[in-house]
Amino acid sequence: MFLGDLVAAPVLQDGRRVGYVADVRLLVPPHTPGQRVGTPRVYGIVVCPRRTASFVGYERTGVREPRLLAAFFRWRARGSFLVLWPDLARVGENGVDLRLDARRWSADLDSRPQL
Amino acid sequence: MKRLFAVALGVLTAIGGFLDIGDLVTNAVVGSRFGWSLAWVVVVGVVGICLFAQMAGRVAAVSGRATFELVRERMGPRLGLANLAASFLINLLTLTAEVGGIALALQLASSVHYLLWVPVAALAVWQVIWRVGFDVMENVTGLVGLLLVGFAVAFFLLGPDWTQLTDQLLQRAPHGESPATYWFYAVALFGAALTPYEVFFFSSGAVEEGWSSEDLAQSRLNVLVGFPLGGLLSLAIAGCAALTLMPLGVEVTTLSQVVLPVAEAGGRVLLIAIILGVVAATFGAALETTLSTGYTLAQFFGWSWGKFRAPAEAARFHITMIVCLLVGVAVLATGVDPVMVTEISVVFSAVALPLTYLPILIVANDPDYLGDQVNPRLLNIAGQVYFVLILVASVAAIPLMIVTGVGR
Amino acid sequence: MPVGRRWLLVAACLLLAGCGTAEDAAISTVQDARSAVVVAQQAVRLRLDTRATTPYTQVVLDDSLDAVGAAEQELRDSSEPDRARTARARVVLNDANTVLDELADAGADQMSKADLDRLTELVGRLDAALAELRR
Amino acid sequence: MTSHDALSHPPVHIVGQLVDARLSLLDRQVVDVDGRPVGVLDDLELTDVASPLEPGTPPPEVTSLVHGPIVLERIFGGRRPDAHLLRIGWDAVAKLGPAIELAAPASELPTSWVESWLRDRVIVRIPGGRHVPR
Repeated sequence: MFLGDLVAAPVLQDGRRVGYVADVRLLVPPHTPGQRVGTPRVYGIVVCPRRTASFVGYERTGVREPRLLAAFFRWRARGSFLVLWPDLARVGENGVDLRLDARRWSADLDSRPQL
Repeated sequence: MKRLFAVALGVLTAIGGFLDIGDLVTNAVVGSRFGWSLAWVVVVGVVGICLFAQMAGRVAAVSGRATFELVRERMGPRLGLANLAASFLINLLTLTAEVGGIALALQLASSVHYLLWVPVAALAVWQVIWRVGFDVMENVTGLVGLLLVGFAVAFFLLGPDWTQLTDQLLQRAPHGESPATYWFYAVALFGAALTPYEVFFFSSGAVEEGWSSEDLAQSRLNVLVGFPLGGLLSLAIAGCAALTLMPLGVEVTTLSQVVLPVAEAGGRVLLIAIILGVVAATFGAALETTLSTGYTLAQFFGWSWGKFRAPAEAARFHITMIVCLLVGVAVLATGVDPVMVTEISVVFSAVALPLTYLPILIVANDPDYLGDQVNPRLLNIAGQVYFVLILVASVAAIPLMIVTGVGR
Repeated sequence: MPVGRRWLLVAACLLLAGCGTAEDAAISTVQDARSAVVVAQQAVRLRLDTRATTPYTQVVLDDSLDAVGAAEQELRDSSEPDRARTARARVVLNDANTVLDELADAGADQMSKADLDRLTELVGRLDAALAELRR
Repeated sequence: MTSHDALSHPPVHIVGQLVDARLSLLDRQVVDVDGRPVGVLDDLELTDVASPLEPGTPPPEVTSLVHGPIVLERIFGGRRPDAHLLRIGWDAVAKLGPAIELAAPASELPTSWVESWLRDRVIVRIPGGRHVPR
């Protein structure tokens, strides 16, 4: 499976479309011997109600500068939320289905990613 | 060689950006028709390019990422490809005009028809890209290009009437010129000052020279010396045209008319110096735009690039530039007027500018790239003001070009 | 802005472009020719003062000749209804063409005071034609 | 504050670091141990998962970086011609940052046939092709 297939795929819950996959959040664990960076695994998906190219990133990181542009991009991606992997019912070619009781979390990357 | 001329990259970028064949003629046309009433646009443009190049240079120095890598990374493949197509076409147009510009300048020195010089010029540009080190290239072209300071000398020798010039500065469109033409040339001058290839070249040059966060002071110096110098010289060109060609009622269309005031002011010696300077400036611009075609494609598709590597280490980068030079020569062989090509390319670069400026403004605030070297508040305010200016110019460029028939 | 009105705006722009050039063809072609001849005159004057190099002056003469040729071509292509005006413009343009042709062939290094006077006199004739056409 | 801040953060203790793929990985330059560009990260290959997902299925893991002349497919849609894909195992990754740094030199990594064809057939044949510009 390719991560690219998930990006911008429609997200459905109870047969109704609730948005699109704005991004796929990965968890990079501490690396094991024989590698320098841990093998990332899918932590969850960031769902945005609109099909915007919202990866400019303002809506999820602490960056708020330059002020007006950041406000615009945050407004454009308003209503985005994070759904954790266990809450996903199906990941297929034509989209992602959420479980009926899927919990919606804040999409903010609270800690600055130490990239 | 590198330390000899620490601001060589800034000077060369500015000369290629402000004093290429298109700017020489556009500034003279503006001077001969509007005098200095459009000088404020050059000042606004200089501040804009200083801001833009300073951010792009800082990102390249601290994170090692040149501009077009960021365009794709921040805008995504779709918008990135649209920007690539626009920027590549503009680079190719400008490259064609610059090779023609070199030939026109050599024609002034030799009166051998310029079409005979075109293949020679293209071959010389390729050889410098293929063999000559980046430092040597920027130092030599930058130094010889400085001969264009002769325009400032000519301007003062012509004895400018400062009261008349300041009147022009304050007066909007002079009599006999329609506002649409006035604003067309305002957008053209703004686009000429903020051409995207300047930033592609400057940021990639920072990577070529191996700048790191210790070189930020040098990057700022390059920007604050190079671009204002370029702006001042374009004002001098407009001034010379205003003092000599405007009273004669001459409408400038050729390079030979642009340098007439220099002969008037300083005679043969200054004329020869200026012609040599024009050869160097158009040669610098040709190098800058040819390299930009290579930089943009390589950085978008992730090919190996850079003059600090042997050509064999960056095959697709070099093949792109060779093909572009050949296309340029072929287009020039059809007898198209190089000056008209630049007037068109300057307008289109104004249209494509927001697509390159926005990612740089965003990434210049991203701690992942710059750590603590992100934009200070003041720079962000200026950055956003210029983003609005750039958007307005981008939207207005094409309608103005149509309405005025490219500034007739 | 509903799509309809947007297309209307674009069409308006293109329509305006049609009559972008305010003056008619006769005046604009004679004006272009005048610019070219004035520059040639200045270059020859500077050449006689040894303040312009020979190759440079030659290029100016060639460029001016090309410009006048282009102006003549533009006049022929223009749909100028008024026969008398076109004829008036064509005469003076042809005049400019012959003078510049002779000087360019003679070569910048052969320029004399007489050639400069011919050019100055030619500029006068072009100015007269322009004044007439503008009346 | 905007509505989505009304949501709280998941009460999960994270061992490691959270990274948004599209924001911080995709379309970034991939460079070898000497900093030489190898390509742009066009995609990440993940382990397959059943569909539908039984509760408790472990999340897919990234198996390799994918790059190659497929950016056009990503833009205009359509299947990827598998033959053109260049895959680099995740274990080759040395550091995630403004660029994705690999631990191996480019010579040991899959390279585009176009680059090597042009180098051997054209560039090397032109005098000075191997000479580093001074």
